[in-house]
Amino acid sequence: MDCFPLHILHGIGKFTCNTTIRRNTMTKRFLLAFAALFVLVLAAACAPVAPAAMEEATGADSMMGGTLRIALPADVTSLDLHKTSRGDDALVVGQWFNATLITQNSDGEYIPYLAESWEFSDDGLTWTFHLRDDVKFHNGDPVTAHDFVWTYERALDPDLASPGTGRRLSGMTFEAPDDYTVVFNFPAPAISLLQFLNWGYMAPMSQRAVEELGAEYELNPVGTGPYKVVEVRPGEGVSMERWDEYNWGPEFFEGANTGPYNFDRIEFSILPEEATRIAALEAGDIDYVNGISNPLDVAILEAAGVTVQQAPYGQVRMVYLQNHVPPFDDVRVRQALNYAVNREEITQIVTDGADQVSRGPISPGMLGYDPEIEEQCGYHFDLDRAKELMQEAGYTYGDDGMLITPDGEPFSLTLIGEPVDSGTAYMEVLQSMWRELGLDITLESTEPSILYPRLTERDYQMGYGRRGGWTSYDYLYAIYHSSTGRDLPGSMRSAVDDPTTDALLEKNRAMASDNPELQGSINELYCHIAGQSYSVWISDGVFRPSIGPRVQGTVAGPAFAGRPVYFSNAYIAPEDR
Amino acid sequence: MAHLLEVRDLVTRFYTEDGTVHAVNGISYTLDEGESLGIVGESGSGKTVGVLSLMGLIPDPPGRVERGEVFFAGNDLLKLSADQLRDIRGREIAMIFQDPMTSLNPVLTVGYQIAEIMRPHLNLSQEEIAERTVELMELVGIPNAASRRKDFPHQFSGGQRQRIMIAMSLACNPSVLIADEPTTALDVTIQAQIIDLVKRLSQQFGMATIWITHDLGVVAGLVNRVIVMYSGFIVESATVLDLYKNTSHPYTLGLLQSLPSLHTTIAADRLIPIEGAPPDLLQEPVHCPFAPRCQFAVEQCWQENPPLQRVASNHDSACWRWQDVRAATE
Amino acid sequence: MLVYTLRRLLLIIPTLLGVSLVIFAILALSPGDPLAAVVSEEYGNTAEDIERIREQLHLNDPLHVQYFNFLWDALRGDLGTSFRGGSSVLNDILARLPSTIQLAIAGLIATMLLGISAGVLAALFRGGLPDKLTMVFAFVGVSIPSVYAALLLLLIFAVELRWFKVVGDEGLKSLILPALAMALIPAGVLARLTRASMLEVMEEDYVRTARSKGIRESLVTLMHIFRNALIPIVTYLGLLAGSLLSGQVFVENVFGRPGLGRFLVDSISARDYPQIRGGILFVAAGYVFVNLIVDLLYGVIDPRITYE
Amino acid sequence: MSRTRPQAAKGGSAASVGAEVAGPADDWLVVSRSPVRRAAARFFRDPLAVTGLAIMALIILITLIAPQLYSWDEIINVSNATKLLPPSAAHPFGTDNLGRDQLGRVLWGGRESLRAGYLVVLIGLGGGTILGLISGFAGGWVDNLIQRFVDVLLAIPGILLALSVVGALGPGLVQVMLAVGLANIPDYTRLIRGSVLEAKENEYVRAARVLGASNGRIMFRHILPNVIGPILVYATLGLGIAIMITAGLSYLGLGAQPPSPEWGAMLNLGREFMRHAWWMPVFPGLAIVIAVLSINLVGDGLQDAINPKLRK
Repeated sequence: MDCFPLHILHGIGKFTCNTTIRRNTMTKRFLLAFAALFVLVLAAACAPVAPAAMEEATGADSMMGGTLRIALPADVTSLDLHKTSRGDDALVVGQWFNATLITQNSDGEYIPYLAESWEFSDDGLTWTFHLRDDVKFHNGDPVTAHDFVWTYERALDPDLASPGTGRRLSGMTFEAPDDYTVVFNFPAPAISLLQFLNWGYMAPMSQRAVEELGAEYELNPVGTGPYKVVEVRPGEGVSMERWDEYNWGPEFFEGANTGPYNFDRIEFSILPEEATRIAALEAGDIDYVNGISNPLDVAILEAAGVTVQQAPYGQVRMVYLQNHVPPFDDVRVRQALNYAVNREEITQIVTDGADQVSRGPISPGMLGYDPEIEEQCGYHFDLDRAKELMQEAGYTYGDDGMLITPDGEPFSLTLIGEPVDSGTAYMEVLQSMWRELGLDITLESTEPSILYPRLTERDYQMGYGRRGGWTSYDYLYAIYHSSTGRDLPGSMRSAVDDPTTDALLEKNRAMASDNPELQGSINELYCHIAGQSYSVWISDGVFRPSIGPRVQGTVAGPAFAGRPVYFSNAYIAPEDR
Repeated sequence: MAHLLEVRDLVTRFYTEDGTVHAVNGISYTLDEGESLGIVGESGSGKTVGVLSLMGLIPDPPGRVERGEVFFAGNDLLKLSADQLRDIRGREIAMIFQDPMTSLNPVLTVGYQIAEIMRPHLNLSQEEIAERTVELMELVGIPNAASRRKDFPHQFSGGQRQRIMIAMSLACNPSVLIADEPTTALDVTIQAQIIDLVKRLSQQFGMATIWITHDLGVVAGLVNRVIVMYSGFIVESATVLDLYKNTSHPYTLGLLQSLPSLHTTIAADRLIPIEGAPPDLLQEPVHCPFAPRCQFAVEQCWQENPPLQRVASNHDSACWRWQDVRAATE
Repeated sequence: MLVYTLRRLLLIIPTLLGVSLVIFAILALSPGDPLAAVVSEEYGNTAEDIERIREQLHLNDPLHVQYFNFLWDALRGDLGTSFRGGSSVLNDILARLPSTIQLAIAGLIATMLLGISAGVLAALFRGGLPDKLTMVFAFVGVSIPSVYAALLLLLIFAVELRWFKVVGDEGLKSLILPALAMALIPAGVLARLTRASMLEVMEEDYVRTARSKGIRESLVTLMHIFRNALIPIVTYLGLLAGSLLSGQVFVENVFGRPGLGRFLVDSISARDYPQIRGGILFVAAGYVFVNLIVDLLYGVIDPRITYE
Repeated sequence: MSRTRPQAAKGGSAASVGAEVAGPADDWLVVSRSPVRRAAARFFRDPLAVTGLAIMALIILITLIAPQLYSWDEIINVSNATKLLPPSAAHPFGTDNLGRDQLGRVLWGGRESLRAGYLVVLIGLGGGTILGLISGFAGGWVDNLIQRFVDVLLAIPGILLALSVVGALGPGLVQVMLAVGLANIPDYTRLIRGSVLEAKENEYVRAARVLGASNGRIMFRHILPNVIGPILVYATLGLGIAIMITAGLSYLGLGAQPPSPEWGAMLNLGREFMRHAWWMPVFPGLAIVIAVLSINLVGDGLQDAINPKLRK
């Protein structure tokens, strides 16, 4: 495995790349040499797999064939793009059977996919996309601008009550001036939202298929991606078949295959128990798992020939505070909580140091991360400072070293959270660390159906959460902007109502990704929010896509682009099929 | 001539959590072909255990036949293998049990239960077995036997069930029929019918019978000879007439006195129950087991358990004071 | 018997009515808003969005209106559509039914094979080695949570020995490990139950009668002891069969089987009301139905039981 | 004259040979006391049952003194330095993934697990006894109503009950056990109803009725003492099952809240580490096995003592 931690343009952050070449030592050696040369020459990009070289080595024809078997952790809620927004489904609907207007390459840059080019109006309110004219749905119909407009208007249809897509498009209108031009009109500048067009749920849908199939559409969805759905078995899995007419693949990396993929079929199996997913990878019954949470399992998998990529993934682990109610209406208390967390120790205990420490609102796996500004404005463990802040805020210490509130009561708080992916362990360590500060924490680590109502009803003081998929600085808008409201349901709000914060968030939203002032503006936002200490930021969860030994030629992608692994050139060697 | 069945010094004990139960303590008796023998005693006297022992039907654990010999047709039943003994059970020696309510399997048809006894013992085809089943049921007086063959025990009255038991026991034409209080659980009116049926059929088939009962009155007209058991011992053995006339054991005397008789005119108030509790079988018998309840008991009775001794021809008694007893009855 | 069956079938109606009422009451009394798990929190929702969805999902209707709508739809075979994916709840359930029933039957068979044979052996050799082994098996079986049992079976037989695939359809073969994992606890209970029941029957007079006939001991055991010992065994298996329909979430999770247990837990976790209502109603119907079958079976096993 | 006269035979102790058991007398005290005493005598003669009782007592004792051996701070304090250490003299049961001593946690955990187990049994037994008695005794429409209610309870998956109780009362072991206890009521109701129906037919109940005893008196003085035996046995088994259920509920994030070292929660946590640190699942698992085993031995002993027919 060849990994090149690299620092990328405009502070996107570091990520690891790897290639998964096994068994063919000739190819491996060749690739190592090639990669070394490439690094020397370009010095700024991750070594791409040289698919051309591999094709020479193994022959193009022999790369076609075989079945890629993928394990999913949860049932697919729906394959109708507008009826779900769950992250697990995104892998199924986004990467494999749909194509989006634009996507991101291995450098995190926006590149054409179904749209050949695009431009923003000067006021940032109008986006225009020029489409390819050779794209077809799986049912053979050509894809035109009208399909996009119809699709997005469907998502906005109040009768459909689309949980994810519809809400993201809220307030927008769409036009199709001609067959191959789509225009988005925004109510307010929101250029930072461009990333969401890389999200699988923003793919076009076939009006004819949706209308003809009705309720049956979910079981026979029609997309434009490299694979078409042939069977949906609720609760059990999904089968896909290669779409041979697919030739509009994006250039994810140099030398990326833009034609049909190599695997004949993709079989998704639903395996809710992580231990089973690991056992299946280990036994060779599954070729790909999207993430492994326990770092100790990596050794087991590697011993079985599985390649485990480890990269931060914008899986922000943080504690949400109710900023508008005591004791968190006092910024000193909030800051004290942040100072009292020893982030190096906590990631070491829980993840053997695999999770990246995150000292402020933007974490290492996120678009817009800048290590220098984190060092400058982020929080470093300082228990004395934390105690001082508490005392400045009017708290005192009792004989037992525990805090007493200004009212003379023992200071105790409840921290609630979901017991998934080491969540309980994080909460237990936090409890122990805040005890050092003199704070008595009661934990409630519980089932989502119990947790969510308490979160939405604000029936808690502090909530531990881990969000995947917040891969851009823009997530700050969703949790710290005053319009996100104090009184709306939705689990992880911080109830912030601050004009300065609002202004900074709006300003960032209006800036294009190629605006040279963007990073500076993001940094300003970072320091402001960190100073306000609206939440306790802890770490950025490591995401461990794991690829079984049968699969060769995969390329690591930047996790925040929604594709931790590029499969466009991947194949299964004939002898392994 | 050799006896059909000869029991010698049979000892059976039960090993329970409370201690060893001395159920049968060395009994010996014989049965000749065609003879009918009565074994009389109260509950716990060992009369049933005695016959179950020779059939190999004592549940082990907790019970065990400790000692003794049981000769049947020249073989010692106690030394036979399980298979050999099984071949004799049902075919040569058949048994009718006390309670027809519980002795038939509630979930199997009566036809099946009658047929079941023939399958291992008689070399008959399925049809022949079915035919014979109906014949047997008719023989014991079950109306509509052909159709009722498929009925279950609970669909029959108590008396009918006992008839079915009888049909079952006759199925293989055994040479010995053991009837273990076949009428105690039945209504008085039915009792006579059943007794009559068994008597008639056993004579008809030429079977030797052993009647087990606690009721001396029942056996009076049925058997040639009576054995009286108490606390696992045979205390008296005689012909029926002799037993009544020359009672030589105080326990037998007690049994007779507690008996309302149709033939005599003893008034109800003259019935004399046997006083005291039944014996404690957990005690190793060292003295006469009846001594605690015995009006005749003397010092010797507390020192020594009297052996069964000949008191007249064909009359044995196990009492030191049999002469006094005999004198008292006259 | 026909009348009885019909009457029992009619009794399903009040039971299911009761179940539906209790579900509605529970859901209504549970604090919080079912929308919490439905709407995603990543991007802002306006108050109007929320209100619109609430209206859309009929959550603003008075409770009794919701209840009667649900009943009326259910009567017409429509269990509603999922809050989350918009899929038909009935289809969701039917899609998982074959796998659920397969696993339940396989689990029952494994339970019976293990539990009854161990129990019978223990009773026949009471106090002996088989008896002691059965007791140990029963205790250990009862003390191993089924999640562990399932994982251990998977690691030993699928990962180490490679006798089975961890995932992938192998026909009936792929039922073996999940069935064993499911059977471990109930088989322990069943073994003890069988033993006790057999020992009780062994004391019965009719067993002595059977022995007195000179038939083979195996026949005595089978026809006279075992047949009569069946009633409590069948009662237990009936209760078990009912719970197997919905209570196998651990085994389903570990073996990645699409079952109703997981479906229910998932929908409860997500507060997907239509799925919860429909799923529980369906499971309850299945449970009542299994109970009816068990009651009818009693009559087959024990002719003394009559259906007036 | 010093001769050992045999005592009157001890009750029906020779019953297994065919002697008849004396019919119960009218006064229930007389009826129940003597069998209870005899059952107790039988129980204490059973070495397995006594062993079970001794182990149970020992477990309860140890959990009671656990706070003297380990402070609560030791139970919850995490440390990277002691993470995942195998068993050693310093940590006889090893340490867990957050570096906490497992022996201390297992000892403390027993408190919660056992308390939860007793709670489940008490609720199930209490509710079930009352419903079962009424149902079996009253018969008719009351019986029908209760039985339908029991059907409904049985048909609703326990997990939904657990979730709703926790949803209403907040998460915690006690809340969940309350739900599990509720879910257990049908089992006890059925069991008790069956026994009551049987006991109702007994001569002494008829006799009591003829003598004009009130329903309540008959129910609690004549029937209850005669049906309580099998129920107690079932209850001891239920105690073991309840402890097992906590493990299953922890799997779903219900039940004991961290950092509580409840056995089920520990066992569930250990699942993630079973391939890396065997001592994490094994020790709480062993604790459960031993507790369940001892309870079951007591249950078996009770069963044998009450119903000597089934004795080995």
